[in-house]
Amino acid sequence: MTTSTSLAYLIALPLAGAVILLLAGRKADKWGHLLATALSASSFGVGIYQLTQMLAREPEERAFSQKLFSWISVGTFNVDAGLLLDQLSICFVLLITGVGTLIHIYSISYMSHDPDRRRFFAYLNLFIAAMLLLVLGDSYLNLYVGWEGVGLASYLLIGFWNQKPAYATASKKAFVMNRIGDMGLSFAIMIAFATLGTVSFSGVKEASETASTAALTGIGIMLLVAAAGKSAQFPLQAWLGDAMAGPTPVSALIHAATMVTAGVYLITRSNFIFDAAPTAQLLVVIVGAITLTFGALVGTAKDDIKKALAASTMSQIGYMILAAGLGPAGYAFAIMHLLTHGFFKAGMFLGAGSVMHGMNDQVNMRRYGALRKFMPITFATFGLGYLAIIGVPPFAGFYSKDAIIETAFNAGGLKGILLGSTALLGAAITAFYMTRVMVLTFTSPERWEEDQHPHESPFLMWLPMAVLAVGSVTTGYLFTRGDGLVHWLEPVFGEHGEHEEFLPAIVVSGMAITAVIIGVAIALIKYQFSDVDAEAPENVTEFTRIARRDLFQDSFNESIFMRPGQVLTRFFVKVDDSVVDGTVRLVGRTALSAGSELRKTQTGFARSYAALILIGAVVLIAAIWVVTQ
Amino acid sequence: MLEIQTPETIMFWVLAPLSVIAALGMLLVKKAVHSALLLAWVMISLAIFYIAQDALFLGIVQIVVYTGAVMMLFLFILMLVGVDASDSLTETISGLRPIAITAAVGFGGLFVSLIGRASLGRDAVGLTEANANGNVEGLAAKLFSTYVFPFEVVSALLITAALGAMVLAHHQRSVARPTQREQSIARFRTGSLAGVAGLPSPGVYARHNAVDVPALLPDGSAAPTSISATLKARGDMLESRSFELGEVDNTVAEEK
Amino acid sequence: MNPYNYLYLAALLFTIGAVGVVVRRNAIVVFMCVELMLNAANLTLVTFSRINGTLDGQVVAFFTMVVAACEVVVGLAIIVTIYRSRRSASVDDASLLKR
Amino acid sequence: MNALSTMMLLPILGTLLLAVIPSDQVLRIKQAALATTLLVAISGVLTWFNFNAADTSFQFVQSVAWIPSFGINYAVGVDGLSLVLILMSVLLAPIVVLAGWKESEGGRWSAKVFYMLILVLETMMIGVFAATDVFLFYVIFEAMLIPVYFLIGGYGTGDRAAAAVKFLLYSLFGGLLMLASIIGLYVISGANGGHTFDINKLSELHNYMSPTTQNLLFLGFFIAFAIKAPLWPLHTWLPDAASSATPGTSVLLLGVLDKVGTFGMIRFCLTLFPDASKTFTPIIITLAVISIIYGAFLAIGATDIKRLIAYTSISHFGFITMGIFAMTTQGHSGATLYMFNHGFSTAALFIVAGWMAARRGSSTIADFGGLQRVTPVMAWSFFIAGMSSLALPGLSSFVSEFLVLVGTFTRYPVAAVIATFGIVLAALYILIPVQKALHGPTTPGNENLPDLNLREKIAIAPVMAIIIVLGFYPSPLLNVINPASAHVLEVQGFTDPTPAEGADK
Repeated sequence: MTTSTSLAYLIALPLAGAVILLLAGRKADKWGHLLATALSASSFGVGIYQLTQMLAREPEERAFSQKLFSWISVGTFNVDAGLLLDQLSICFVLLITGVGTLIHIYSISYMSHDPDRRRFFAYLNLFIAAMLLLVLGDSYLNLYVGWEGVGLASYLLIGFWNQKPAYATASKKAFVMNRIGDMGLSFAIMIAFATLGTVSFSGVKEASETASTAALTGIGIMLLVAAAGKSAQFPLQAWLGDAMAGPTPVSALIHAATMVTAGVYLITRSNFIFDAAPTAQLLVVIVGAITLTFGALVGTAKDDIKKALAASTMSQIGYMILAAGLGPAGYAFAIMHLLTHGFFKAGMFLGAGSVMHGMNDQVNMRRYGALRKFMPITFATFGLGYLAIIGVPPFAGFYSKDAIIETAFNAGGLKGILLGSTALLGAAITAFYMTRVMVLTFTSPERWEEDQHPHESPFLMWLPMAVLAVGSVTTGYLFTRGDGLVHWLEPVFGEHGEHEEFLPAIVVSGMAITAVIIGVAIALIKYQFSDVDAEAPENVTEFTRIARRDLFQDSFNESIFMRPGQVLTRFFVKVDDSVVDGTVRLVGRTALSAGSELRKTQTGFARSYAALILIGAVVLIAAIWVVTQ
Repeated sequence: MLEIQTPETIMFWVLAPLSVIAALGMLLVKKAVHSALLLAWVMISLAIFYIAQDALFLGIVQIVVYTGAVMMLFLFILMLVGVDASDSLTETISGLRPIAITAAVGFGGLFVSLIGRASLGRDAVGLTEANANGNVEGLAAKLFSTYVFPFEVVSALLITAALGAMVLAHHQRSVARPTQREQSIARFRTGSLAGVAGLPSPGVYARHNAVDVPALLPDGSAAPTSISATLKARGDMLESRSFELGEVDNTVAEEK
Repeated sequence: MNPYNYLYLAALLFTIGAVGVVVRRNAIVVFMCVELMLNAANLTLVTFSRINGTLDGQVVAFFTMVVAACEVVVGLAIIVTIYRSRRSASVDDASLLKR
Repeated sequence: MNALSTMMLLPILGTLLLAVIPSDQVLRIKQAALATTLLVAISGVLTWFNFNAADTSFQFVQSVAWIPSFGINYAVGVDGLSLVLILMSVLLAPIVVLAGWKESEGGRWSAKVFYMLILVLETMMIGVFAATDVFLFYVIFEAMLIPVYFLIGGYGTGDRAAAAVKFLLYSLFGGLLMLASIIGLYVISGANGGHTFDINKLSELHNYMSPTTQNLLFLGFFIAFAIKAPLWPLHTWLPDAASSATPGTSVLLLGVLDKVGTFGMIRFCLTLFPDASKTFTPIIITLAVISIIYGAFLAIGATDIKRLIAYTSISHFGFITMGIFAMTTQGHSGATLYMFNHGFSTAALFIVAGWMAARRGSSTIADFGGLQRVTPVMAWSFFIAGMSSLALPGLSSFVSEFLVLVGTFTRYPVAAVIATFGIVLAALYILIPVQKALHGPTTPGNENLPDLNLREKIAIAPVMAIIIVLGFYPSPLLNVINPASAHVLEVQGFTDPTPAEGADK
């Protein structure tokens, strides 16, 4: 296997799995899940092989791209079906195939009672293939294919149980909101082609050195819109909560670890654009900051364990976007947080799935409690993920989040202080709501509904959870050892650069840990040491009410987009019927009524017809008479 | 160059007004038969015009075909159909007549004015040369060379028309003709027995060929059923009374 | 005299025929008026034949006569048929066209 | 014998063959029709391989005098543009026959008439794209209405007679305007080098026309094509016709006949009247953008699945028209590719929608529900077709739609930006019926619907294959299209806008 062909294998293997499983139909029910898992694992294997190949080369020569065939070539618009494997994409490849394979394994057991398990695995494989295409594409247009491909897979998986109308709606909502983001990506590509004349990463990078700031700002803002759509960032965040309608492994893989981080990938991949377009970069930071707060606030009020985790995901990606917006100093940290988050959040989602598995698919945390005793492994793995996400040293989240907070403060001036404080506040709130999840689920007294027999999940389910838990514990340290990841990514992001420190690193870490402790403490007081209602209390503060309604995001969308859209649709339908087609029908009716009026001249008397002929002859001859005058 | 001889001029100025008057008369007379006769006059005039214009063959054909055959046919059909004495000349479709007359005056006026204005741009040639071998031969040469295809087509048309006329005029009986027996039974079935013996024969009078005089019923009134409906419709029925004898003189002449 | 006078005559006869078609109700008379119009046309043909010095006009007039004969045959047959069913030869009675 | 003439002759021979088969042998008739269309498709593919893409002049040319006194010839020939459309037409025909195996049932006339009409239509479909004589084009353009009129009016559903008449009147109206323009061209050609209808000679003629003349003649052609295409606000015949016709007829109607409009815009409007095209471009682009958005909104609001597809086509034709009048190579090639792709994605949508309607006995979206669980293969076919319709990357329509957008953006950014909003609306108009018909609980009355049988699977499989393969590998088509569209633009005197690279730095 040469390095060049194996790149295509990365994508082809899971894609083949999806195709085979979908085409084979019921015949594949027996072995479909195994094939899918095997293919995903072999793709991971290819990824590892590529990594070893890469490590064997000099740092400058590690990246390589490969042209498969000419995809679209019209005039000066030339896009090859090309793949690019560099230090950035290999991180994603391994994350996607690694976590993906684990989740495949988990799903074998989790979905074992579902009659459509084969279809589920087909979708999972499809997703892996699309996501790999997204991160391996060597141009914005190739990325776009993967970009919408993961959107499609996400749509299919969210709507996997689409016999429930609410789930079907959720999948549609996700797709449509993603499409708004995709539109941004379209615009970005169009602007890139119109102003720079190319859409490949290398071409744009080269051109961006001489291009106008206006053009780059335009591209940057549009890329941000795209990222916001895919990564559920403000203002396109509303779909993520509903996306939890999908089976829990899906939430773990797509809506926590991989797909939703595609926005971060896009922004970091386009670092050369944002570096040259400060306005766009500022917007990125603002969006990140808003979303991280937004997600955290929403997370505090959710009783549905998956929605709480989804809000947390949104918030954590906000951190990544924030970091990505901080320029060369932040890119690597964004990726680092992305990777660590991939581990701990996937692990926590799988844990949540495990809890649901044991609790008859109950998702309301107010109906949990004391599960620590019944699900020790789940508790342990979930707990490790919990420690990682809130940023307790030395767990993974501490390293990555701390780095982001630090970089945010280092952005300098008022901006730095604002961003840093926001990140700190976010960390505190994160600690609060994650502790709340932990307490409500595992440590508080039990508030089960009747007929609940919680039990530990089978081996195939807890094995992936354990692996991910190990990742949540160790990755942070591994990535930061000797600034490993930062240096690894330097060929992509350019020199990391040393910034003057606004505050000493140790101070920032201290502040972060303090914030976490405060958050945890409040949560403990509120939930561990006081009674929790099994029903969501009604007499809550106005803030809780608003947070429960996702800070009015749906109401906002409904009143700003959906209702006017519906009104507009009805208006157009009416206009088409009564005005446009009405005009046409009016012509028809006029002709008809004119006909029925003129019909009266047709008396049936042959002589009156003869008279008409005579008159016609007179007119004719008069015309000749006049013409020949 | 065509020289028109004085006799032709005289002929034209005599016959043309007459034919116009005849044509107008055709419109104005009440009886269709009279119209037909007037039309025949017009056609004969035209035949004369044709002959005068060196169209000998056409002139003869005009007389033979039109005045001979076609007008005969018209009269024949008139006999068959048009027995309702005379047409009413009052117009039933309101406004039609003034419109028609105005249009016709306009038409004729414009037409005549156009002809007056038009010019071929060269002098009339005359047919002396074309008719050098005789008019009939000249026509024949044209008909059987240049116009042979139209000629054949027209002949086909003629045959088709003849067949068409036969088909149209043919009357398919839908019920069998009643036999004498059936007619007799039907007569008895009617309310009165008056008609049982058959319709009365016309009155028989020594002084008149009696088919147009109705017979008298026993009460002395005329019996309309005794004469042909056609005669009645035409108004050719005579009063029986005029043939009644006066007081019958029963006295025997003395001199005998 | 001018041969064009024949044309004036033909125009007058034609016009009279046209009026006749419109104003007379008896189908047979209408028919006769049509014949009159045809004859007027024939007169122009013959006249033009003479003016032009070729016999083609006469040939066409001949054809016209044949066609007129056909027309009369068929037309009269139609009149007979109509008369048989409606007992009338008035063109106004056959006004079913409007339905 | 000339390849194009052979392709046109084959369906005629098929029609004659059908004529001698007794009408009660329905199966034999269908087999004969299918065999004929397959034969034509094969000869179409062979023609495709014999085509020399690098040559931008007409190929496979044949010219026979037809009405010499008016200089009218039976003249055929193809360039890249028309070849692509002919290939699409001949590939669609057997699919339509096979997919609509039972469509002729319930018609006013027999199955024999139905397939004879289809075959006659196929000849005309090839001819209309192949004609290089403007008069021949016009004759076929109008003559095509006849079989379609009978196909809609005789075999459709619902208010089929009214829909057929509406279709006919609209098209005739446009056709007459075009006829007037063609006569105008003919007259002008007489004054400048001799009467002719030859497209090559006529394309030189614009140099001799006054701007007003050119504008008027252009409008005659353009309105005819805009009705055919259909462009807002001349579109209202399409939903009626498409929803009343049988699915197969609708496929040919939307997939092929409507393409005559956009094809004509390139072949006639642009080639014959370059200056007028430039004059009217802003208006046409505006109309195209309105079509895109308006059609999408109507599709979202549609309650009948067939009408919905018809409305989506209005939106798609807006894209095609926009691409054509953007006057860039990307826009042009994209538009041409779009025509091809739209043919197949709409065909798939309509065929599957037709099957759904035939099984359920209704085409109201609300009558369906949960089909994915009852009839998975059918649901998937619909879904993939829908995804192609919303231009999902990786499926064929994406390539063309994106090319159109990129091509338009370089010259008319505002239009492209507004049109891009159409892709969000596209997601809505496809996903709403998908959600209502395929997802959700299985509604009563749908539990026992049969899934696709083997024949239907065979019919839909090639369409799906084309949709997917061309999404990843459109080069075979683009290689043929590119020289042709570059040629058109070159004749027009347009060059692509150069990127403003390094504008102010």
